[in-house]
Amino acid sequence: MSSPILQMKDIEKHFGPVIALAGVSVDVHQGECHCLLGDNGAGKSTFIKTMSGVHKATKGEILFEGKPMNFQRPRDAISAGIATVYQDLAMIPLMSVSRNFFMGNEPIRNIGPLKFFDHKRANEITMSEMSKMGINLRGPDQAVGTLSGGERQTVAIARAVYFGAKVLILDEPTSALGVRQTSNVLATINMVRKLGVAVVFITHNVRHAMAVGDRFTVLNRGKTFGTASRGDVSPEELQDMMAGGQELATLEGSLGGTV
Amino acid sequence: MSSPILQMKDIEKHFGPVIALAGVSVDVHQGECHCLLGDNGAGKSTFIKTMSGVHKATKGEILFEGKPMNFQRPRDAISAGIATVYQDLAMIPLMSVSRNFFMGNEPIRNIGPLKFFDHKRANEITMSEMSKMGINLRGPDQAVGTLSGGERQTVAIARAVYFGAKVLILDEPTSALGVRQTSNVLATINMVRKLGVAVVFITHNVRHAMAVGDRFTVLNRGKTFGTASRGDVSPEELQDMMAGGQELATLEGSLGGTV
Amino acid sequence: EGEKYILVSHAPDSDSWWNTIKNGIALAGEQMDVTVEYRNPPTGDLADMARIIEQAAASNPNGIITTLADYDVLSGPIRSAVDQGINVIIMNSGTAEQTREVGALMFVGQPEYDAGYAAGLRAKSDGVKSFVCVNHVISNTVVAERCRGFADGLGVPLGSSMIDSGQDPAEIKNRVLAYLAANPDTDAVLTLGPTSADPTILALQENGMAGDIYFGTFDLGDEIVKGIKSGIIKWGIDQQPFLQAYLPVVILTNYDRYGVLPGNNINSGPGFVTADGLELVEKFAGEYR
Amino acid sequence: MVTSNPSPAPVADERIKERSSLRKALVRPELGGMCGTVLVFTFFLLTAFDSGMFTSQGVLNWTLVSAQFAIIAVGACLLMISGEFDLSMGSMIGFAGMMIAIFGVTLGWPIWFAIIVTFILCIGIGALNGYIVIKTGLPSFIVTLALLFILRGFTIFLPQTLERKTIIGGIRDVAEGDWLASLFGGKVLTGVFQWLGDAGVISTFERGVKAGQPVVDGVPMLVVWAIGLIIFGHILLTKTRFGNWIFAAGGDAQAARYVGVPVSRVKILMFMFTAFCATVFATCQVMEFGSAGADRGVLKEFEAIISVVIGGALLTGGYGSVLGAALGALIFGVVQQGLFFAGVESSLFRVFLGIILLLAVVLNTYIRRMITGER
Amino acid sequence: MVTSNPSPAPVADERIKERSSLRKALVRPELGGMCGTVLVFTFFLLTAFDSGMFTSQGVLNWTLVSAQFAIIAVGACLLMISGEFDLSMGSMIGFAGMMIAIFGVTLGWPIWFAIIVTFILCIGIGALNGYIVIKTGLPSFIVTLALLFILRGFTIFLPQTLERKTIIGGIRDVAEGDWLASLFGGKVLTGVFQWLGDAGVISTFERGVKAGQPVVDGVPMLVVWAIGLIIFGHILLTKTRFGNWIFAAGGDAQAARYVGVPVSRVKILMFMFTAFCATVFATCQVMEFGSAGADRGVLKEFEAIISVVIGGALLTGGYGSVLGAALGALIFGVVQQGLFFAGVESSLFRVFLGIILLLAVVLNTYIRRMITGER
Ligand SMILES: Nc1ncnc2c1ncn2[C@@H]1O[C@H](COP(=O)(O)OP(=O)(O)OP(=O)(O)O)[C@@H](O)[C@H]1O
Ligand SMILES: Nc1ncnc2c1ncn2[C@@H]1O[C@H](COP(=O)(O)OP(=O)(O)OP(=O)(O)O)[C@@H](O)[C@H]1O
Ligand SMILES: [Mg+2]
Ligand SMILES: [Mg+2]
Repeated sequence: MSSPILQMKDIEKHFGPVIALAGVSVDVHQGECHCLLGDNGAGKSTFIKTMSGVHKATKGEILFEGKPMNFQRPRDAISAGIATVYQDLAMIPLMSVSRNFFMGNEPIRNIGPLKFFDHKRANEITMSEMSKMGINLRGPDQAVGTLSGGERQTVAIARAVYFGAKVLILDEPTSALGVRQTSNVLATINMVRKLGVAVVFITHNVRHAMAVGDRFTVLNRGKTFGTASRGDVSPEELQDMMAGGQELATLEGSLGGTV
Repeated sequence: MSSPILQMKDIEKHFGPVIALAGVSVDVHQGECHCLLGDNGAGKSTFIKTMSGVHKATKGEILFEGKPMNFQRPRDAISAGIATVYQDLAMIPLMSVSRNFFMGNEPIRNIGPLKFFDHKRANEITMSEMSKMGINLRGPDQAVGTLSGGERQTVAIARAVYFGAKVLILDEPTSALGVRQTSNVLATINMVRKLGVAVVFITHNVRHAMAVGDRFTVLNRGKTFGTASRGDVSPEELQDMMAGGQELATLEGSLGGTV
Repeated sequence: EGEKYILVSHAPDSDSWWNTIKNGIALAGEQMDVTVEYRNPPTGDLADMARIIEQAAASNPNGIITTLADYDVLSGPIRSAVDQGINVIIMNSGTAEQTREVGALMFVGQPEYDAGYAAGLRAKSDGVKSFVCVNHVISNTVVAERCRGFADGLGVPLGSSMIDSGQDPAEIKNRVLAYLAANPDTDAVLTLGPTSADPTILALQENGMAGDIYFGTFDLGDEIVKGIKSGIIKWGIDQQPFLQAYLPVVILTNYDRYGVLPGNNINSGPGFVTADGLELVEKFAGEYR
Repeated sequence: MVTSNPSPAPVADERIKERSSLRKALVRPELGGMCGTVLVFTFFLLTAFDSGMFTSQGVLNWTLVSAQFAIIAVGACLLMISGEFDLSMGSMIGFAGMMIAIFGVTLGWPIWFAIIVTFILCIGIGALNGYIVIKTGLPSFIVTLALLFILRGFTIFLPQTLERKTIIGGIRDVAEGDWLASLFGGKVLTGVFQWLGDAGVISTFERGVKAGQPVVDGVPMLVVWAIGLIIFGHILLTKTRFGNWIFAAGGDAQAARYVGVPVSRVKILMFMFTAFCATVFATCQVMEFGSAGADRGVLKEFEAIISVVIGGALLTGGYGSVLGAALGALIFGVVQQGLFFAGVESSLFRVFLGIILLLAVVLNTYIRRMITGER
Repeated sequence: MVTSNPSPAPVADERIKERSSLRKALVRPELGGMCGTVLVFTFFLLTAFDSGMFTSQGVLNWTLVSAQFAIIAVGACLLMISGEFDLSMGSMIGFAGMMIAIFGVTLGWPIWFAIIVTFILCIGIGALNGYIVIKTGLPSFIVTLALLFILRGFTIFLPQTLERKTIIGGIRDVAEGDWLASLFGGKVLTGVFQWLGDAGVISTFERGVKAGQPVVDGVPMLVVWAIGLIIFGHILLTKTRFGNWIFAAGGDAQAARYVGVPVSRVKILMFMFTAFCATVFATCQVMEFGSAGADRGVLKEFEAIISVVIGGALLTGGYGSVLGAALGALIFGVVQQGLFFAGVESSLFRVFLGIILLLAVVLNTYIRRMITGER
């Protein structure tokens, strides 16, 4: 296996008195889909936010392509080639879909020496990328605040995928998606992985994880249970670990197996 | 079967030029879990918001316990006995967990003729209700804005369940939950249903729907495909309908069956 | 010899007329070798001014010089300063009677209403029958007295002759223009200080009424003096603010040091500045005049 | 389901660092205000100690100014937490005072009646403010701004029409001995102060006609009102159900409506309470000074907002504290009067005011962050 | 993946009602402002038609006032959309004018140099404003409020110390013939107006020294600047990448940072642009009136914000339009001047101003909702 593109070593993150991460190490390789699993509040979102420059780790080291990296802000991570879909989506409700789609990466049209925002192109790309994901938007100038939850999530995913990257981080991308959209996202993950992009995929759904994941890291209360490769671990084991080793409520047998 | 507690007849809802609902009829009975399924943007959230008094239907009639009802605002629906967990959660990030939990329903302690907010009791109840759902909060005075996505969703569900009702509406309650929390929520739905409460449950997960649902209504682009009872429909048929009849992306067989 | 005197005015910050007062006390302080301080309520609120007088009294100076802009509001704090044994001189606005009532030593200045009244009488004798008063601080109760006095002197109702011009020069200019356009038979313009006079001069130049319409103003300033010189302004009422500030400091110092005190109140105005004898006025306008 | 026995308190969490209880006690919204207060007092103790600022008379002076700010800050604070602004507060002060004067002096009504009618009128205007904001969905900024103009206009127009001047005086005379007026204009604890003066704790006048009497002879009702309103506001906000609704309405009106909080009612009531505070301010002022003028209260809405913001509240609503606002009022009052005591050159007064306010706010924000460990 | 051929436009959606293209064209943030404008003009056409308000001179009159508002409204609008406030605008106007006067008159520098130095200084102060807001994380309200006090203080202090007066005049004399000064103080198209006057389209003076000259003899540079800034602001906001960043920074700074928008830079630049607008305002004013006074610009920040809010922008940021703000400035200016033309009783001026502003905003909100079909 190639050397890892992103190494997170012994990351700790404290918020005031709260210890959200108590030393987590993870390697991410090119062309693999690395699933990050764990209970609610385990620290997954906090962990990927230190990857993408939103939080500064309280302790620990980040190596990107072998070199120590110190992301001061998301911009730095983005220009290094890390694209992220956050759990809280990073959408501006009052702005239109296409303005949101291209926020921070606006297409430019030159008129003489002047550079203008190319609205026409932005609109076209937005509509087509969204329909690739299985969402037929009514129009690119609808405000994001009036989209349904799943439509909004799809915009965020389509945006991250479109602008490509060396590392694509997806924090519960499928949580609000319909079946069709979900299968599109999973297919997309599968595709970009094959193109050599490293994908970090957070989910609570074991079946989704098993479908596209190459390696699985389980977090629990700010610590890691370690990383397992596909095939080394059964869905049931994984599910058990994700629940933090605690018992599941039983529901008259009808929910047997994986939730 | 008993007469329906809530009847929605031919509901239409337009937002300016957008037709979000084009005539949807659904009956909800006591003690049943009615699953509302459908693609992203099908109109599920809009539909339940007309049930809970957030939106006024552009057209159509709502009968509650047989009487025509005209909810002007959520307060009316709440006092009629309809509790709702919204997809966008209705939490105030700057307020503490226990203040959010009891928002609108604060427990009162009388000191002489004066009525005070009983913080002690509120805190205790919040902590215990949350731990019943499988979340160990660090403290009841943590601001909701600093909770993880799943923790936040759990607060909203625990709140709706605690304040009980004749009808409990849950809009994608499990989307951000871990396996343990999800199984708790499904178990809770199962339990309240048995207590005679009518549950309206929106989900994109066929397995969750099949686990607790008694009847299934599928929405598609603002219209309904009709209602089926448990046993009359297979998970595969349901999944097909939820995707709006469109093809699913195929993913090297590993995602065969239900997403 | 280290005496400290505090002057409290009722003017909002940056009212340019009071600048002369500041220069007056500064000069007197220098000449008499005493410490002088100037204080004012930033928004011109008289209730705030009362607090400042109380504050001045608490810092225990040798004397306080203050205006008596509203007897009701200010008499209490002034009287308690007097009771505390602080010498008080009333300046600028107030009456002899009120000065006695609050227990102040004397009065230096000229009541606003009287000044306006005198101006009104003068205008009436010049044949003025209607006027517009450009008030740049409409909510200031003291300055409005000038308009009221002028109207009474003329013997016409104040009514809608007073316009609320605001303080922005462009707005003042354009409101004067608008008023004159809507009321073309206005005989006279009265402005209440450089803030409203300067843009009014421009307005009259622009609509061609300069020199044609009867134009009087309170207080002096660079542009006003030029206006008087060029015949646009008939007269400026000079109540000699310099004296209102300078004299009390001198008087208080001498009273404290040697126990001497003039026997009478001093009327520093009204003096009408016209095109005659403008030289010194021109030199020191806005500074000591 | 509605009843449920609270389970035993959850076990200690290994994911929380130990914190001293002192530090825990410090982590509250008022902390910033407290640090600012300490800072400001230290500053003036060092620069203006012998100027008379800390004699009993000097203390009374800045206490009065701070109490004035506090009265309107309490109203502005609760309104701001509920997510709205009231720019018409200053005009309301002028208007209320003028109405009392017109009713009591021009129309000659008994003063208690004039005061009561004015309160009803002004609280009604506050309700109207709120009603318009709720019904039209317009930002309160623009609605109350219109009211600012309208009320100030009437405050100029009415006395001008009725009495031909913009000041109406003589209220003290008609208020003499009125039971309600004494609630706003009198002093309390005069006996205690006389005793303190005799005992030499408070300095007495040394010369003049009042020689021998204590310099400060009682606590003005203004201060009593300020303290009363602060306590009321604080309890309302933190200890009652309604307080929770105020936070909710300001934090996210939509979310609050979803769970059944009567947001419109809360907001309208807060507008009314703000009007009430403004009227209290005006009544105290009129009773103390005996006259009402068209210039009263100009820009006071700003000063109220400044106090509230210094006290740590969020302009966007949903966060803040009445005690913080009260401390903000104290800081603002002390800085303003302290600069006079320190004898700052009058044209530089504002420069210093601005710099000290900025420093106070910056420092208290940093200290709060340090202690609470935010970012 | 970065490149991808746009697929053909999606098929028509059955879930959208047909709308006439007129109606679609109407649905824009400026709509409110347009309705308000029509309303206000109708009102004054009916009430003040024969008062001279619509003669060429009258038109120039309210155009000038509106242009003034527009210049500062453009700056305030962009800043507000980017999520911040600048309360120091008014003080900045006073300060900038005073600096030009001090440099040009007191220090005797060539006036073009004085203007350039003043612009650099003021834009620097704007940057400082922004820097403090970003670095401390304090609300811009409190930071710029401190600057409001500080700048006003210097505007009083400096001329007082240097010249012992607070109005410095004589700028017109030193500016005579200066190339840069004429960019701010002159008039353009004078030839056209002379021709129009001769042709009788524009009336000529009938009495006074100017008899025979056309009443309006050119378009003042103030108006040119206003139009220029409006066009610049509008294009910047709607047609450029940077404009998207402004919306993003104000809509949700955190979300914008997540996707790599340089929020701090955007906000600081907007503070600088606001300072630039204030300085343009001040320079035009100084050149027109020939003097700088310590009281210039008082409360102008308020008037700028009023215009922006009338124009439909959200106080909380993230939504608004420069054209709307410009229409807001027009409405505000026309109402103000129109009331004078209509000869409203002056003490009632503020009452009418308030009522008409409120009506204009309420009505335009309703019309916008009706047409766009919100709620
Ligand atoms: N800004 C903050 N201040 C204090 N505590 C925080 C903050 N952000 C997160 N936390 C805490 O850190 C823990 C980890 O949160 P995080 O969002 O990383 O969880 P997660 O694994 O993503 O959970 P979920 O699956 O529910 O999204 C949570 O318990 C949360 O309460
Ligand atoms: N306020 C609004 N204005 C305009 N369009 C709206 C508004 N609210 C919802 N819509 C549109 O109505 C449609 C239905 O939205 P809704 O939120 O009900 O979908 P949903 O079925 O809940 O989808 P999801 O599963 O993604 O949550 C969407 O296409 C959405 O864009
Ligand atoms: Mg998370
Ligand atoms: Mg939904």
